[in-house]
Amino acid sequence: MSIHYFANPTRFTRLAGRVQPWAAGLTVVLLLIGLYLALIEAPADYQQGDTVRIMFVHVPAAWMAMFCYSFLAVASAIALIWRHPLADLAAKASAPIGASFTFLALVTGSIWGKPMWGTWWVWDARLTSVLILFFLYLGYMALWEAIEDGQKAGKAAAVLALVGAVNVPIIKFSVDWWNTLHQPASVMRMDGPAIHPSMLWPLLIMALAFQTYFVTLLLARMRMELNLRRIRALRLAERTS
Amino acid sequence: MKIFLAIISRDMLLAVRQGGATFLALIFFLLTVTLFPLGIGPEPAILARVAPGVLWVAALLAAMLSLDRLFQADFEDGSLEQLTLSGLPLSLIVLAKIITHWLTTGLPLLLAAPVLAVLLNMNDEGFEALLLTMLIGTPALSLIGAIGAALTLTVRRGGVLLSLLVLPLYIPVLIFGVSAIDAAVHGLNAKPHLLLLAALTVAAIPLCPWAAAAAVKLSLE
Amino acid sequence: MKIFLAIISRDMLLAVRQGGATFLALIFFLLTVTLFPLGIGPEPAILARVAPGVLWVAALLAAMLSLDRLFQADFEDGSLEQLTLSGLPLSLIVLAKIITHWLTTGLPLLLAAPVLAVLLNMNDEGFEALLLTMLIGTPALSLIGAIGAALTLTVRRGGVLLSLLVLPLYIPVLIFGVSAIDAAVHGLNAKPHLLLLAALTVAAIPLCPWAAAAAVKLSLE
Amino acid sequence: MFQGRDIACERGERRIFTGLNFVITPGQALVLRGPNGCGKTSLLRISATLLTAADGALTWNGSDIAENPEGHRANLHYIGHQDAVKGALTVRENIAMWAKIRATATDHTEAAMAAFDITHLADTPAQYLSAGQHRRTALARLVASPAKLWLLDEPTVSLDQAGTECLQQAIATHQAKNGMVMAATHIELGLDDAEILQLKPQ
Amino acid sequence: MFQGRDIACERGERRIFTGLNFVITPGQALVLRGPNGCGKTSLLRISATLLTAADGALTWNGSDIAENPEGHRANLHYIGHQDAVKGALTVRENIAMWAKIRATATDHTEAAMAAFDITHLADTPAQYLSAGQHRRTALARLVASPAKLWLLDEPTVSLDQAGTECLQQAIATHQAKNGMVMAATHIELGLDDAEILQLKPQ
Ligand code: HEM
Ligand SMILES: Nc1ncnc2c1ncn2[C@@H]1O[C@H](COP(=O)(O)OP(=O)(O)OP(=O)(O)O)[C@@H](O)[C@H]1O
Ligand SMILES: Nc1ncnc2c1ncn2[C@@H]1O[C@H](COP(=O)(O)OP(=O)(O)OP(=O)(O)O)[C@@H](O)[C@H]1O
Ligand SMILES: [Mg+2]
Ligand SMILES: [Mg+2]
Repeated sequence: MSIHYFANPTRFTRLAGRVQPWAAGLTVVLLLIGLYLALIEAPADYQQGDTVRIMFVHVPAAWMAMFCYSFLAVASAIALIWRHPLADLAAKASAPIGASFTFLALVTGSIWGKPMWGTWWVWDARLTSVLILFFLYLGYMALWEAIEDGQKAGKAAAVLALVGAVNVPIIKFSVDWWNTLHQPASVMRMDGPAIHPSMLWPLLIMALAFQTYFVTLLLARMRMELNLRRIRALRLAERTS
Repeated sequence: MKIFLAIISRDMLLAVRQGGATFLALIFFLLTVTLFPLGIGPEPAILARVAPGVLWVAALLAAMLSLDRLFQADFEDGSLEQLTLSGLPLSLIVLAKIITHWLTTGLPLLLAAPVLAVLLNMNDEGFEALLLTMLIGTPALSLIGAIGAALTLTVRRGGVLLSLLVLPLYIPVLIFGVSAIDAAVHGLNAKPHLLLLAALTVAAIPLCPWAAAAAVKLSLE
Repeated sequence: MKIFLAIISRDMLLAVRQGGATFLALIFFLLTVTLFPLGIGPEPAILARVAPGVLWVAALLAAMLSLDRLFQADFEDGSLEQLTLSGLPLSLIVLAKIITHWLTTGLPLLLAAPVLAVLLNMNDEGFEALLLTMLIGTPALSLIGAIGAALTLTVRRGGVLLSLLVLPLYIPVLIFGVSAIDAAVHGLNAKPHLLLLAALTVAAIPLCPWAAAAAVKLSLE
Repeated sequence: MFQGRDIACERGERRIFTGLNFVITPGQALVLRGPNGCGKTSLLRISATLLTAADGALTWNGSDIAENPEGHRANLHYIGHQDAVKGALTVRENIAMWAKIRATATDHTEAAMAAFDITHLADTPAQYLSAGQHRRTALARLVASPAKLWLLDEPTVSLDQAGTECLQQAIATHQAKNGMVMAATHIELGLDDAEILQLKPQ
Repeated sequence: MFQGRDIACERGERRIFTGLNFVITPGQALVLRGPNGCGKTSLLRISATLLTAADGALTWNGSDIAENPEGHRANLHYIGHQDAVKGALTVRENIAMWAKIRATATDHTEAAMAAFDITHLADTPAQYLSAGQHRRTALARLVASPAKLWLLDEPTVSLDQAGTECLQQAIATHQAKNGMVMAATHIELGLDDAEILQLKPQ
């Protein structure tokens, strides 16, 4: 393994080591505030009652599901074009996190769906496209697993991630393109949010908490992966000497 | 017997190592079932109506697609002839491979089927019947499929030929499986259908490994 | 250009020699569609209702199953590296192979679809739309599939992984294809859906060979 | 004693050879030689019961092997053109796996790796091996589980000088323990007092 | 003139060799030697642009081949461990097909079969060939369409004496026409005045 490969990552490890505790702390604080506001402060909905509180987990999780895939695609592009080794690492590390958020969005959505729509699941465009997003994550991770050579696997997975990125806009706009059961966007839309501030604030704080949680996990996974690679390189060097 | 178990444990190890085959056959099953609502449309009544058929067809296809794993890789890299030379009768070697195939495809399908049944809006009466038919029927899929897999060994990329040979043989399994579930869903007695299905599987246990072994022998010549 | 045509004619020759691949992809399509009336039951109204979906899903699966023919055999016997060394840019070599794949799978499916539509009781308004969507959509299946086939080259028995990678990418084709036919069947305007489908195919023509070539290059390293 | 009488071989409806006789006594090696396509591989596969002879009989200590092919198979090792090495498994796992399938009483895997000088590769997945390392892994099977008869089809392919010497050493040890060897080759194997069977193209 | 300067090779995150230099002038042959796993195959694949060197540059008559890899590829023949011979096609079809894909002006297929003495097998489907016949079919590609640089990875594997002589003859003719050869081998190839590049395991 060449020298420049480690020069950068070493600096990264140091930096990440410093950022990580802050991100972790921030996550805890934001989560505490967010949960307090969401579960206790925020009013119950006049239609939905207390089930509306699922929203404070469901919506940020759904946002993160899409955000993580975008992050994954951008990191893959950087890895493929500029061959930046950290981008490769970041892409690999973000996939399982994104998959978990997607799973969370699916599960909370289903739990919400049972009282709201009367079934756990409907095959409407948004729900289906999120399910497909989940499969894309799985495919991406499976490809990493299936190819033994780390560098090759990284490039192959990056190609897949870029091709799969077409799905993200489909999810985002599916509610507008097909008439579905699912709610259209009321927060992230062009002409400003259309939701009462008493619900908006906890929602935004929860979203921020999920975001910092993502950063914490990402840094941890990247450092772990770097260490694994170092150990492997050492072992290889040992074996050949 | 020691050799028999050694072959099974080897195949399981390879299945786990080579990209988590277990996990992936399952994924194909999930994906195919997901395609149908996309194609047919989301109406719950229609979905519930076609659910048993869709589930069984998808299971059939998933089992069939993973058939090429059964012998092909071992054939191409010379492992199959080495296995033949292990001293165990060839039909037992084949049986060991069929068992691994069921463990890595039939069993996961069986476990995933209830979840998909919920997604397709199948009613609760059908559940038990679905599980039972899968439990009885999927071993037959592995057994019958082995014959096709062995016959198409020397055909390069025999995948499609394989399906041509195997799918017609799978049809009885499909028919009994679906009719048992349909009967249960409509509150009728599913037992006669289940018995027929069981008869099929029991008949396949001695016959299929023997026929597949003959085909494997041929392909090594 | 001469080399490009030489590669296409070589692949066609091989396709014809190796157990009539053309014929067999078709057979898989026919068999899968036939399984449905068996699984769902014979009621004409329900069959007609699900016909477009079943046809497209079966086409998707048939195309996907024949994807492993695209590069795998050539990869394993060293022909793929020899092709790379022909002096033609790799993305053009890949394009040549994609064209052969379409000629041996997409085209036969297109020709068989109307017959199956009759069997499934589809009404006459849907026919033209069915043919059009197949004509526009099947090339996209070959193009997108090539990426998956190239990515799974080094993965032994990557068949199921291939489907996990490719099926999610096929879903837009499925959705636009079915909605165009559904629109036509119900006397609505199918044109917007057809245009979306065409846009998809057109976008895939430059992008997919390029991505697939990158993946092939990787697997040869 | 392994003996072939009047063996004839037919492939693709064409006679490759007829009336072939050979005897291998314990401790002896028989080297098959002849130009490309004369039937060396075919004869080895017939001896391994992987191919059926068109005519003639094979006997093991006087009894026809057709009567108990499984017993005969358990007595032999066949190393063909294909290595039967799994890329997903490490070198050690590959060798140990075959030893287990041959139901060996004691596990000679480590000795086998030492014999072919691949101990340093023990934990490398086989897909990363060079051609010669791959071949050595296949050959290590010979040592990992004992068998009375070794059938070797061009065993030195891809081996370097050191690798060839490892093989010679393994064969010598095998012969010293009264083992039998039948090997097809185009280049000198360097076996002491091996008998040579020259196959002629028909 | 084909030249490599300071070539380094990395496989599976491990350095195989570094700082390797070689020059092949028209009419010259370079033979790569070294123990199993020292990187002969890797060097040949780098020379064919099938593998990317971790460091260093390859030049063809002074210009970097990275600038025009397609042009370089059209200039060379690579014969690897795999034969790239299709079982479903006959020997003649196999050879002619590759000549066509190499866009050769005149078709030398018959001459190629004669050069490797497989004319009598011309109409045999390749799946029925013995190991040596298969290899000859692969090697016939060298003659069927001309290329300035031949990259040969253990070309004599499975060949009998006569087959090896055919290959030697073909190489001699190629060199006489100012062709260049780079060959990896474990056994003596018997080339006149070939230079030897000894690779050392790291
Ligand atoms: C498994 C089922 C579900 C999935 C996969 C899902 C998916 C999503 C996604 C991806 C978003 C982000 C939309 C965007 O930012 O444009 C979202 C937002 C949202 N979902 Fe769901 N959802 C599901 C079920 C439900 C249910 C049952 C409800 C309640 C009736 C619901 C209510 C909402 C609301 C209110 C938003 C916020 C929309 C906004 O303000 O932007 N979801 N969901
Ligand atoms: N795909 C790969 N990934 C990782 N490492 C590899 C790969 N292929 C080969 N190697 C390693 O690279 C080294 C050089 O391999 P190479 O095939 O070039 O050797 P070679 O000189 O041709 O040996 P042989 O004489 O055995 O053919 C070997 O140690 C091998 O283990
Ligand atoms: N599967 C097959 N079907 C029909 N004919 C075959 C088959 N395999 C080999 N042959 C033919 O049988 C003859 C003997 O083949 P065999 O492989 O035994 O030769 P060999 O002595 O091992 O040659 P080599 O030195 O080239 O390996 C050859 O002429 C070959 O063409
Ligand atoms: Mg031979
Ligand atoms: Mg080599």
